[in-house]
Amino acid sequence: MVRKFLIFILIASFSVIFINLYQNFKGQDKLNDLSTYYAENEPQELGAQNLVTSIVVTYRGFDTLGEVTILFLAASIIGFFLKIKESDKQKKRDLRKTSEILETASKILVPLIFLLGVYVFANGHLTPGGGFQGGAIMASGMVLLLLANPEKNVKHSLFSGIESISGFTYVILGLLGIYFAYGFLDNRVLPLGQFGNIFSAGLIPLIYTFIGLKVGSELTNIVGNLKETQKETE
Amino acid sequence: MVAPIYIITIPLGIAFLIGVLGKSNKNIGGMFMLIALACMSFVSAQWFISFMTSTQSPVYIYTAGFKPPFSINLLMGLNEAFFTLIINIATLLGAIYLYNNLKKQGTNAMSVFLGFAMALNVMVMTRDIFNLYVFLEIASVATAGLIILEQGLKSTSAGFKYMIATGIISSILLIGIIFAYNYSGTLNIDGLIEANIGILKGGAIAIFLILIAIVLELKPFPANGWALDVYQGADSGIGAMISAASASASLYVLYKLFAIAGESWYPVIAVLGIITFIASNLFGLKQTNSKRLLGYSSIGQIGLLITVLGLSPYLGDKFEFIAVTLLISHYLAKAILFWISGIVKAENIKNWSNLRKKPLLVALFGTAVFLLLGFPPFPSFFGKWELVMQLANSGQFAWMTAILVGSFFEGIYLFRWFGYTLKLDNKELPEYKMKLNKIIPPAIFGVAAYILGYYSGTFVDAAKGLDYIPLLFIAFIALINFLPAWVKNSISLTGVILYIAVIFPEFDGDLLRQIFAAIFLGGAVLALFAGFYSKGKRSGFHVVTLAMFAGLAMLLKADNLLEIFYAWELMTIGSYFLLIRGKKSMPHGYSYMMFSLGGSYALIFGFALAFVSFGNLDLQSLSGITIYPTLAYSLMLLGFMTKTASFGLHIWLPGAHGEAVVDIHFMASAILLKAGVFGIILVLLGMGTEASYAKYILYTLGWIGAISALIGNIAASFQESAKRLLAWSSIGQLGYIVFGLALMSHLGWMAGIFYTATHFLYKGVLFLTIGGIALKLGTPYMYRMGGLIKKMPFSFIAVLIAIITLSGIPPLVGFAGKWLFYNAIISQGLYFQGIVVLFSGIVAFLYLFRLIYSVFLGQLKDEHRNVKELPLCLLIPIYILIIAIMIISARPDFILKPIGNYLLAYFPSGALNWNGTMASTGLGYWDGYWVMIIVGVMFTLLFGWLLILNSKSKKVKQFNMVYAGEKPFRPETTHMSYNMFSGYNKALGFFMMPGVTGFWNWMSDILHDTANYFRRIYSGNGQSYAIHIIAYIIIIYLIVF
Amino acid sequence: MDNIAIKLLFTLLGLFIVLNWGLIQAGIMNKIVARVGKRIGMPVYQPYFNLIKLYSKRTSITHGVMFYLGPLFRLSGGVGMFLFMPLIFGSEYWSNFSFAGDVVLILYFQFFGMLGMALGAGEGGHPYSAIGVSRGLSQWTTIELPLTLAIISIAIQYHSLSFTDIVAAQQGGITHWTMWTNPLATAAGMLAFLGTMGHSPFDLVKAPNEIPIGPPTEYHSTFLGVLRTNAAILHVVESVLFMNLFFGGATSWFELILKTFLIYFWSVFVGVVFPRFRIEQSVSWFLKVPLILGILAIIFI
Amino acid sequence: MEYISLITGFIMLMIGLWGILSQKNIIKIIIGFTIFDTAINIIIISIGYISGRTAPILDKAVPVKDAVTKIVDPIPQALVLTSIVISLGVTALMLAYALKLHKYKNTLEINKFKDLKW
Amino acid sequence: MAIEEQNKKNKFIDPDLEKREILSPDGEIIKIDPMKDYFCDAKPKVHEPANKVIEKFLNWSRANSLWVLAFGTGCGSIEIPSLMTSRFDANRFGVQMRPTPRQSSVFIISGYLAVKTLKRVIRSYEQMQEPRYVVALGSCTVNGGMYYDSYNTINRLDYYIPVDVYVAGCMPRPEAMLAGFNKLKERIKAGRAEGANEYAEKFDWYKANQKKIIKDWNMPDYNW
Repeated sequence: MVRKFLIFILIASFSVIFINLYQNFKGQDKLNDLSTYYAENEPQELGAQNLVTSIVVTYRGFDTLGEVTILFLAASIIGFFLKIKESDKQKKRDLRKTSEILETASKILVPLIFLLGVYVFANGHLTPGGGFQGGAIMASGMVLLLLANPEKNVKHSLFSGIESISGFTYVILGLLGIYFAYGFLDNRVLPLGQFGNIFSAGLIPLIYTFIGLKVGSELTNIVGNLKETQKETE
Repeated sequence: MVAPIYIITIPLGIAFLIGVLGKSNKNIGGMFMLIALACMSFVSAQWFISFMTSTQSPVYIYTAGFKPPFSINLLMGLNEAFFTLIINIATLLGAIYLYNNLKKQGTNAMSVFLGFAMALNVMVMTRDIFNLYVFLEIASVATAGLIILEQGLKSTSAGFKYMIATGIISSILLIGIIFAYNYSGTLNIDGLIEANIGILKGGAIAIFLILIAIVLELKPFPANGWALDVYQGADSGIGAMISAASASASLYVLYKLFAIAGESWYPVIAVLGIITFIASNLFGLKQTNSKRLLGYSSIGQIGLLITVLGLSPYLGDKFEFIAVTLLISHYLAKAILFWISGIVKAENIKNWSNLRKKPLLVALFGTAVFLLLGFPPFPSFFGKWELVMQLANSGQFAWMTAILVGSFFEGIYLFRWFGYTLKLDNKELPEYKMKLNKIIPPAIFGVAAYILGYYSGTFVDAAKGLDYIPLLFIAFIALINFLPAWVKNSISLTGVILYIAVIFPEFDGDLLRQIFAAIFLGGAVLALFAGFYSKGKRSGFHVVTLAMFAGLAMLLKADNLLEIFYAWELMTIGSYFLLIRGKKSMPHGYSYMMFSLGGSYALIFGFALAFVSFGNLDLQSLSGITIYPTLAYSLMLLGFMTKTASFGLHIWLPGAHGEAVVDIHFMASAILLKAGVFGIILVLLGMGTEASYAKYILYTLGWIGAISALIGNIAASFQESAKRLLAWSSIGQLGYIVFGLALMSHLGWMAGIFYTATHFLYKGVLFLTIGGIALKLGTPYMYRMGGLIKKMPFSFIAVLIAIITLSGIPPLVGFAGKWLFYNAIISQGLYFQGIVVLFSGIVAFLYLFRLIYSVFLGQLKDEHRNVKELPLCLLIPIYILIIAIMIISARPDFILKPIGNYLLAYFPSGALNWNGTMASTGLGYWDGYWVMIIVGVMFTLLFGWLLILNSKSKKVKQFNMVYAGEKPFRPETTHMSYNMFSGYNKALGFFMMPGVTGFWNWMSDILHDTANYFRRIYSGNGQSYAIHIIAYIIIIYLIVF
Repeated sequence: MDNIAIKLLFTLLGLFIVLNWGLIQAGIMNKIVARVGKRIGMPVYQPYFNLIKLYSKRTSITHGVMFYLGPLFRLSGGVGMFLFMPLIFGSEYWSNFSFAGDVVLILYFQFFGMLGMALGAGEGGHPYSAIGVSRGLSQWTTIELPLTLAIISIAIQYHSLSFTDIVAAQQGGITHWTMWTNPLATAAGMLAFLGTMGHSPFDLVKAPNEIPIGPPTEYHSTFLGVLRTNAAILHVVESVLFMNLFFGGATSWFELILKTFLIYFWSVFVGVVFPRFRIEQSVSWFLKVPLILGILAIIFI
Repeated sequence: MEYISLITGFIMLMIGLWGILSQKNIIKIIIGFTIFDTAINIIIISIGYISGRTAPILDKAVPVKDAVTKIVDPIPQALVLTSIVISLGVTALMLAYALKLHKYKNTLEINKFKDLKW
Repeated sequence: MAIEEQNKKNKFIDPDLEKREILSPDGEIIKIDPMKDYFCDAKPKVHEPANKVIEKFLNWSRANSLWVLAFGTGCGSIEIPSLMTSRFDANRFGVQMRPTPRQSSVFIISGYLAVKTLKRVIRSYEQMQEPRYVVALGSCTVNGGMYYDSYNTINRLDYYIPVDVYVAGCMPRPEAMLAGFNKLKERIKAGRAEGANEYAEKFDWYKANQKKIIKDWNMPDYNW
């Protein structure tokens, strides 16, 4: 109890920082110079309809590379961290039988979900969405599959392969920017195309596709690992 | 040149790519990983070299082809090149080291390792603050993954604590970043610097949050429990990476972000750093787990570096040099230590004696320890020196003190550890293998430490005059360590003699240095000659011996304070290794090192004050120190007195010397102690007598000398071990010398210097003979010896002459010293100290008689019936010294006259007058030549008479003596030696109460208890660590704002 | 060279006188002690008998070289002290070889004989010898202390360490003696003298019935004779040392004999009256009264 | 609007912190972390918000010419995406840790994992 | 084997005089034979008196300097201290007590002599330097006195060591002792007190006698 009280005091005094921050915070009424520049020049420079996407993939593409790396590292770490013996993998767990509704629904929904995922990352430069979101949607489809068929194992080698190849391609695409455009991760390797068109904004859709694949497979791998590790015997 | 962007893309691409390889092709994956890391190192190296050698200007890398602030840019300048280089080399070697572990976990782990390396590089190079956050997170996640490379409960719980801590820290950073963006409208670091948001309250808070987060990444005390657990729980290869690579990157990040923060943050950071430095080194004192101890040390060192960063305004243009040398030392040493700890696989530091099974590891360990503590010839030596000098220059004495105190704490546990490693029993410890991939990385770093040590010396002006030839020679001897002892001995002897031929002419006209050179280098020749007695390899002996003598020679050659300090520390290293070679000398070697370390910190403090007063480092700057002169001179004297083992600082000597074998004992006692005398002479010459403070210092010094003499001699009388007896006697003799010097008069100095020379002669004889006998008989205890006169007549004669000289009995030369003392004391008016000194001179008879009687006279023990005379290689040096004694005894004016003339330059009044061979002062007179003749003639005549009278004497055997009508039982029970001066002990035994030892033990206990009490905040609960972090932020916040 | 030869002759003559005076003095002292005990006591010439007897013993044994040389060292110590000691003030021939050194030389030359004796006794292999030596040395360290203080006090007083100067400064009547001009130093010195003579209460070194006469336990026949010869010389020379330091020296043989007799008598007198100290008692005692007197002597000079 | 969301963010942050610091169960601590991260995301978003404006997508609703006056700051939105992904990765890793820790000691009490201390 | 052991059992064994082996610091085994290694192994020699005139002078001094070994062997030793008191004052005859046989010339056997004491007496006597004299007190030393049939005392001292003067009585008074000393002085001056030489001449005879009565002869034959 004393401990909790002390923690309470601690957090209360921590709020002093936030109170100070809040008091000194003023909402913006116009865009700052940086975002103004993006708002004004992005359509000509990059040609992506979604400003956020253009920032994410190109202007701050290096961050995104980092993001991807983080997910990749997390997946890799979980991969070897939760690795279990092959013999354990084949073991059956004593699980409740999946409900029929779920089984049936998954058969219908999973393709749709995949389609949605593809749509989301393919249209990342036009509409809200992008590789991460799309990838997550696809991974959720996989989760649904796993829920419906809990006995099945994720095929890690397949997903790792997809993940690796997409990651590698992403880096290669980035490097292309050095040689064929103005810098690492520059999307203007390909022609910018028609603003608002699906094949526009240079490399962005391509990059987002690979990111989507990569994120989807990574998340699937993670979920699969988390699931399988339950089988591990002491 | 390869563009810097490839430092990032190559590892990233390969990290992604090797995922494809899957489980089957682990070796290929490993190759790819190593190639990637090698490429990264190559790229950084090429940039670094081009920055160093040409006027290459920094290169910006613009991602996406836009200029900042619109896109993220990276910078490759000299700093970045340096940091990425050290990070990449560390990760490359770390990967080699961890190769098997990584392979076991598959390509995934290799990808993580590459990601880790890449993230650190970006952290260094990026100029975008949000990008920094992202890659910091990558580094954290990768670290969290690497921690569990060796899976187990410990590593997993440590990793989880790490994740909690870094989770909170990075969130704080993110809040800071986003508010910084809010106020500045940019995420570019250069933009932020320009925006100067610190003037706004909110902006200041944002900066605070950013900085505190980076500081927290650097594990400040007390919010660093998680880091310690990580160091302890993770594989030591990972520990090396975190300590060497991550810390370097984080430090650079802090340095980079400092520009945003502005000057007002310097003191805050410095305070945080120094608290960490002192506290974690203090807490390390009670630690017994090796990896956790390394963790404490790592954190402490990083604390020091943070302090240096915070103190950069005071360091001027030396800042970079200091920071780089200290960083590189920490980097090399910690990597080596962690790597070694992974090889030896001993959790408890007491089990590290296992290291001795592989001498290379011991050498590396020693290198790392001395590297960490700033001993020459390593870069940290120059770094610490410049740090102290610059701080003193800016008047920051409190900072100086704090840094030195923290370093001292570090020395305490490192040397304890090192002592355990060198001395504890290792028979029952498990065998282990030294795999090639595990030994190459630390070996490379070990070599690098020496090379960089030389290299960093070239950046220091004062170190330009350093003579590296002896060091090269030592390195050569180290390389041929595998040869038998006599070969190395011959080579070393040749080397020393050649060096004498080179160096001796340099001292032409400087009698003082000539005398000391004769003692140091002549002693070296004799000691090495005596070394021929030893059989086998004597691994490492010649290296450390020569290091000590090189230090001594450099001490004489030194032209400025830095060179003195360099030589002093070099000698300390050598002598430490020599002293710790004895059988049971672990605690003594340890306390020797502690006093030496404390002493050298006192010295450097004093030197700094001298430097500040004078503005340069010449030897002249020792005279007329104007800033805290009393303190400066006292500290310098204190520092030098740790070597002369004066009262209060003497407790290391009896044990250390008592355990040393014959030639080491000779070197340590007869030669090494004189280095302290030389130092005191230098200081006193500088101080002079005029200044008002000089009187008090000299008065105190005089009493210290007198009490040392008394305590040393009385204690010597109560020793049972012959070697300890001689050791205490050395304390007493050095007490005379110190007292003589403290008189600060012509006669006093003559006595002091004369004593220095003669002490070398007669003590040399005693150490070599008694040491040789103790070695031969296998025991130093006098009550186990006895009756050896019949077996070792030559040794007996040598010892007899030596003790007659030592006790100052005419006609031998020891009397000259006593006579000078009388005259000096009376003419100088220091009666009471003088009386104490003279009294102790008389007390010397007690132990001298005991020595010669118990060893040579009395009853011969059964087991020594077949003992032979000492080997020639000992007898020849002994008799060389004896001949020297006899020559000086016959014509003391040969040596006294030049000393007197030399000292006239310093003490023009009150000289000793010479009339032929007759010396006279205002008080008395003495003619050593005539005394010798008179006594000699008389003795011969009486001897003849006695021969005539006693011609009929019948020689009898051992037990043919009066024994109250009985026969003696056995030699053991008939030899009266144990507790010989029991009556004296009853009367004056209270002098032997271990008061000084008790005082130091008390100090040490207090220190350790404090450490033990406060380190309990590291409760092991990850949540508590989170609370520490939050509380830390709040407290710093409340203090700053 | 002629000078040296004459000096040598005078020195030998002096040695002869001193030896005889030492023997006779010992006899007289024995007589006095006996009379104190209401005995008739040994004849005055008994020391001569003893000496002749010892030299005329038919056998002797030796334990080794150092045992053999021990008495020689001892005698050299005594004779050496005699040689470096000026006997008669103002006489060049009776000042022996005192040009070679001053008070300090004498002070340290005392140890020459002691050390040799101790070593010889040590080689005898008898534990009692070693015990005796250890006692003797222990006691000697503290005896030296007040003596040193007294000498330093005198040296400060007369600004000299030379005997000639010290004695010269005391000439001109009894009031010029150090005894009157520096009574504290004299007191300290004379207390130390008790110890140097080795009479009771400071005779535990030779404690005859406990450790059969201590260091010389194994010495006999000629060896003991040499030691006795030395004792005779040494007692006189020690008395002369104190006479020169504190009691104005001597200008004639008569004065020397009178003064040395009185000085020696002081130790015998104390010895007859007081019982024996244990060694730690005597060590402590010397570090109390005489030491304090010595310190006062330096402070109040 | 941005003030409200900012305050909400701060309060959520405090709640998350409470969860991290006071809950003994590791899963609850991880939940605390997710709340904590979400709170930060809210804060980031509210920083970039400009009242009365719309999302930075230059479709028909926001013509390119009027973009400057019609859209909110896109940068925080881009940042928040990164931040979300990072916290996702971290959370996944933490969960994996929790699983492993549970395996070792069959408990999720954080104060049971005190093997390393002092 | 059994016989040997039996013999060993019956024989008195002095462990200090047994042969033994000792390990030296070098690891070498050293054989020690205490009798040989610790003690001399030479018979005493006869020392002829010097030239008559000189010997007369020397004897005169010897007679006047009688140093007595203070070794109380029997009940008579209680008389010796009173000898030195002011009433009797043996000092005036040049008689002094010495604590060590090395320096003494007169050995007073003060009364009955147990066999055990005899061993010590022989040792001490042999350690005295020549010329040496023996004064035997009381009837016990003459013929055993009241202990003539004791199992453990000797009857006649001069079977074992040469005696110069017997002082009869049981016990003799100090006056008698003084008379004995004067008698001894006369003998010495007359050059008749050559007990040491007599002992050397008839050494074998003395030794045989000694060994006869001392059953546990656990000491060297010659004690110098």
